[in-house]
Amino acid sequence: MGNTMTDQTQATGSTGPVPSQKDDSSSAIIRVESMNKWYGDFHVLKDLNLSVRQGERIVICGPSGSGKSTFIRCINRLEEHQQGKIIVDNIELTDDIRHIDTVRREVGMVFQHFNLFPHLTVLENCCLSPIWVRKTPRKEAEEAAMEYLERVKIPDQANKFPGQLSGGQQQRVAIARALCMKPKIMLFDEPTSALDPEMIKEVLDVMIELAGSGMTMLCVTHEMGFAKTVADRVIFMDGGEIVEEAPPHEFFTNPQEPRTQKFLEQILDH
Amino acid sequence: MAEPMLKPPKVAISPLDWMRQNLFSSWYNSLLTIVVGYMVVTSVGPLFTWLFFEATFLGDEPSDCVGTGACWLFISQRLNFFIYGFYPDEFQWRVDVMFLLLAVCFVPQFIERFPGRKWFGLFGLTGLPVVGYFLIPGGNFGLEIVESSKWGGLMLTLILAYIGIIASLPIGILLALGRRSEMPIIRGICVVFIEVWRAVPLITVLFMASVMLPLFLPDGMNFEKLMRALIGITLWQSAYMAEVIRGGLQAIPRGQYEAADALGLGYWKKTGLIILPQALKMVIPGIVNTFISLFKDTTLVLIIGLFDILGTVQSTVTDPAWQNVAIEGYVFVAFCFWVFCFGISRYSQNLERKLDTGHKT
Amino acid sequence: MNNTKSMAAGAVMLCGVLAAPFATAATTLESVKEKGHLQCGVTSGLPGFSQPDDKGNWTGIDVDTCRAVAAAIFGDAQAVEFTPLTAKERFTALQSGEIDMLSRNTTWTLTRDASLGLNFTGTNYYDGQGFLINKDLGVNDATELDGATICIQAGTTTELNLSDYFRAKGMEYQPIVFDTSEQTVQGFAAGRCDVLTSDRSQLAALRSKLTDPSSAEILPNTISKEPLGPVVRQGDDQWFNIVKWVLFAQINAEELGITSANVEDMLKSDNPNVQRLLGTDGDMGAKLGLPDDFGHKVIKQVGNYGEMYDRNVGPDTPLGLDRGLNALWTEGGILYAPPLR
Amino acid sequence: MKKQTVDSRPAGPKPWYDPRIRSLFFQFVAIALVFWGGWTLVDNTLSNMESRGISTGFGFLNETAGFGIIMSLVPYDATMTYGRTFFVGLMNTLLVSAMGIVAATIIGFIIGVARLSSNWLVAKLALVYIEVIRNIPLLLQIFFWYFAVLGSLPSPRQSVEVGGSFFLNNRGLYLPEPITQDGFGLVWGALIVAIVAVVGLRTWAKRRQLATGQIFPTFKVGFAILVILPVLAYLTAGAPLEWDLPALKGFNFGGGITIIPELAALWIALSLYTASFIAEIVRSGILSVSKGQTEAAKALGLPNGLTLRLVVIPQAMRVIIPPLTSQYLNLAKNSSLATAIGYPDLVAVFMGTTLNQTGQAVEVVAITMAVYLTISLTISLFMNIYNRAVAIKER
Repeated sequence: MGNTMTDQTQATGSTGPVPSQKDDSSSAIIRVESMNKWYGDFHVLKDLNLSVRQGERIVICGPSGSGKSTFIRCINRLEEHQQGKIIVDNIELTDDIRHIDTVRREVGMVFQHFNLFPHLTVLENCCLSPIWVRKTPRKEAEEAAMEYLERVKIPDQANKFPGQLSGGQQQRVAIARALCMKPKIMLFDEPTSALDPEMIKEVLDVMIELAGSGMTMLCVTHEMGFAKTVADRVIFMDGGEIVEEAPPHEFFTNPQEPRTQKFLEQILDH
Repeated sequence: MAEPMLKPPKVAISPLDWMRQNLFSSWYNSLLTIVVGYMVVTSVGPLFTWLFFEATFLGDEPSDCVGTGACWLFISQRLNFFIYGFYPDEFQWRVDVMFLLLAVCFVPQFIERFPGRKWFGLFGLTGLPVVGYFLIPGGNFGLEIVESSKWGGLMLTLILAYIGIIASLPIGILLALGRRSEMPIIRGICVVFIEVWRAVPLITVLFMASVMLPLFLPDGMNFEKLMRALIGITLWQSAYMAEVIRGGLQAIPRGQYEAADALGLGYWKKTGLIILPQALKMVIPGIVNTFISLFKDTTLVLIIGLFDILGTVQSTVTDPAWQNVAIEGYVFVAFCFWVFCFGISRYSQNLERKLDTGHKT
Repeated sequence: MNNTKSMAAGAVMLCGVLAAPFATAATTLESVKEKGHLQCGVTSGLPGFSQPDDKGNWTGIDVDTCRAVAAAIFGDAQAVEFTPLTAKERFTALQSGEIDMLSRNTTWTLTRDASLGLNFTGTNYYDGQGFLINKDLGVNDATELDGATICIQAGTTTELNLSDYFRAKGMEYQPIVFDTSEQTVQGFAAGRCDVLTSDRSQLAALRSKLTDPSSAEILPNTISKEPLGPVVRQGDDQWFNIVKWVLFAQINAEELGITSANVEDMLKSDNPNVQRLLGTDGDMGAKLGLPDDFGHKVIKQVGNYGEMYDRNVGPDTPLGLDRGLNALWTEGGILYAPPLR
Repeated sequence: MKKQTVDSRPAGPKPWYDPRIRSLFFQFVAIALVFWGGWTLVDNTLSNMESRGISTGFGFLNETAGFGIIMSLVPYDATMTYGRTFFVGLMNTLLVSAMGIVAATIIGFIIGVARLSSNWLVAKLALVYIEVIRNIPLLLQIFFWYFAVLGSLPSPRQSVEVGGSFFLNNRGLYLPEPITQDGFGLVWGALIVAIVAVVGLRTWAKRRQLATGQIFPTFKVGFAILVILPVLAYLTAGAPLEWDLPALKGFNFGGGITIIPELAALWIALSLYTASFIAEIVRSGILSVSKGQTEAAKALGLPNGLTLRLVVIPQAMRVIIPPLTSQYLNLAKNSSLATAIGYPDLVAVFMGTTLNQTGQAVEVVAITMAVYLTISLTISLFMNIYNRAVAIKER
């Protein structure tokens, strides 16, 4: 109920459009300004502000239920926010379908449960979007896809079906699939948490390699080692708020907030 | 999956042990076995005697039926009528061709390792109706026209069920998508459509289609009787089809929708490339089951005066030339339906089992 | 996000099924000519009236009535397609325009004429309702039928007559109502009922379907008047006239002694009545919207009323029905056709 | 709601790119199309009916019907109206549906359980039953039970007779009809008292079990009360019940209760056919309760009977109810096949004879369809209520 109510107030009370091309901080590829989101009456994201520069690598962590996944999913509009602004690559995410389509083309996403399409082969999974969304010729798309598959080190599995691969392999395919759209930004939603320990490394290797190539990355993960090696910034979220935001060495060695300290104790202790 | 290195030891079970375990495990089981066994023996014996041992299989005339058993002559003498209805003898090859093509398309589906059986099936769903459209009624390519009023028997039964399923599939898909739409009015329209058709008996639908449809349509617009029955059957069936497909749509995990969204696929591409292929594959058993029930329900067209296989038999069992052949006629029709339905249902059960395991790995 | 499009498209398709382009209304004659054949509603199987053989060729007096109309319009008695109808379906089928005329041993009554939007064009068989009874019961008269179980066919005047008759006589009965005459016979043969009631002509036909026809007999009582005839929709007088006068032409032909055998010779007849009927004189056909020689075509291909009768239900057929009421008025019957002039 | 509307929310796009507005637009189009389609149909129908001179309206329901109906649960004769024939047909449809649902449920549960029997012969026989019956068209089975079985029954004069009060012949099954005399009210009263007593007993027994742990044989005692009290009342009132025995009068039997062959054939065919589906539903429902549940119950020391009653059946019922509902709906709809063998149900009487005598197809068919829609919705409603009750108990 609450949701529809807000939708309505929003639709009717909508005032002046925000110019999408106005860029006072043009270096920021993602800008989130006082963004709020509710599930019904439940306030999941509280007044978030974040600015990500081109090529920046950000790791988001926090206890479960802190809203980090929801936050990252707002950035390509898998979830709708109700207040504030999200501007991705100079395009504001509004109800405008064209904007959403454009943003999704520029933003790749990797899910916790891979979400590969089980009825398509690995190669078909990778080519699907380039062919149907980017309108790339099939042959070109396949060649590009093979390149990315090589980059994630599974070119030999191209003609298998996702069900025939191990979890780690599947996740690498998912990364390749996202890369095939040549996105400017990659979102990772706990990419390793559904994997067996021995498979986590192969996925992280790929992600580290990707980070080295200068890709803008937003990564929700509990892999603190990864955060330490790769991240430019670590963001700690709790209760729908950004509690702390710091470069990794500062974050791990000298956390400011008590909540962060407690979290780090729990996660690093065992 | 690796083969187990050692086969488990075979435990030899003597028939006596088997009986002790499965028939006489306790006193009431023993009693049950004896009572039920007695009933089976006393009823199966006479049944088989009537069906086979004392039945008449050979001969040309009613008077050749002399035994106390069934008179299968009646069936063999009228077989042509039961299969083709009034379809003229000289053109029956056309129907035979269709029967053959049907078998070519669908028999491989039962054989696991048949090469390219998917394509045969696909042709059966798309190309075959087109071939049939030209072949059965004629009128093109120098084929003589055979009016639909002359179609009948098994052939008509198959046509009704087959066209009914194929035509209801796309409508059912649209209705199912509509029922899962986020737009309340469109969802409402689809729900009402589906629920109304599902609530109404097929007889009333057929009756409406057969005699009232022209009343609803503008002057001058009319279809022949068979076509009208098909329209009625299709609309009725599409409501059931929609519910089957909706089940498949609901079974697709949310992640699939999200992944497609994240790749920037629009609604139609998402639906057409990702969701439907998976959903439809999942509901093939369900579709096959609706086919079976539609196949059985086509017998109802006899009530509106079409001669399906039951209709042809029903209209000849009163033939005074043959003495009391009603039971033979019914047994024959029952056998025809049983063979079809049982075979197909076995196929769908197989498929269900296979899809089941496919999901777990 | 553009799933909106999809749904709308779906809705459009569904509606498209319901509302398609429309043709304009035409007179029945025009639409029949355009189709190239006459669509005629008949019973799904009643020997002598309309019955298909196992090749789908229809025969019977009702069938011939349709063929005569087709012969009049097209000059071809074969230009007819038959729609087998149950008693329940017949009026709706005619009202809805599925068939052009109904020739299905249908009784002419006031209600049907007045409130169904239909017109009876005449009588091609004068009948009356009777009873078929198993000989074993030893009943000789309908008044002995108190408490009997009676098989009837659904949606017929028979159902109403039966109720009237038993009420008038203060007797009770139990009606078993079947959809088709075949099922009615099957029910009677299986012993479900003591009596089968229907029009007397049908009783003869139905009795011939019994395994042992001699086990049943028709009671002498006739409890109703059943003028059976072709029916057309109201509101198209031209069509009404055509169907009406084709039958009259056949009756007149019998009266004038014109048969399918001698019709070519009769063309040379000096009798003005014969000349008008066969179209050698006058423009009787044109007045109806038919070719002037329509009478000639009808008699040539279908025959006069007497031939039609003898061929289908007459004494030499399995039905073996005498002309009785259906004889010409000149021969003691009540068949009396208005003059063609 | 704690949202302020003053700040900068996502900006509104151009209307045709806003999915909400798009959705509204398409919904509007859809509803317009439906109305247009519906209106075209109605318009066509009305103008067609007018141009063909077909009378319209529901006035015909008050006209005299003038035909007989063999079986009626409400008083009916030929002098009554068409509206009455509707009611007669409706009652007959409801009767055969209700009888069918009861019988199909009982047979279906028995066969479904038999299918899982440890007795090989019984399990296989149940399997054969299911596979044969459900793969043969219902209409054919109705024909079989009617024409084929009817033909082998004796005529009224050679009836099969049991004790001079039960007769079976090709006109039906004749049973004695109980006729209550003065004073039978006492028996009814006793029955009500007994029911109240049993309910009270059950509550008491449950409370006692909760308090002391003792289990009272509620079922046996309750059953005894239900039988003994009314019988005592019956005897004290001086046996105020007489039986109207059927007897051969003229052609047929008169008196008593008659089950006509049409009803019997339809009932048998519907029950057996639907039962084969219900059996499969019951079987898969029972199998759906995981083995772990049974093992857990056994590990807790519950005997077989209690395991079944307290653990397996409650869980299986949740799986069974939804498909069972749709089988009930199918049965109700399939009862319309009555028209093929002359059982006077709604379709046969109202959409058959009445439609034919009045010629008002549109009205009659509309009423008939509305009735089936109502029946369907009602059955779904009750089953949903039951389903919810079962589901809540589980949580």
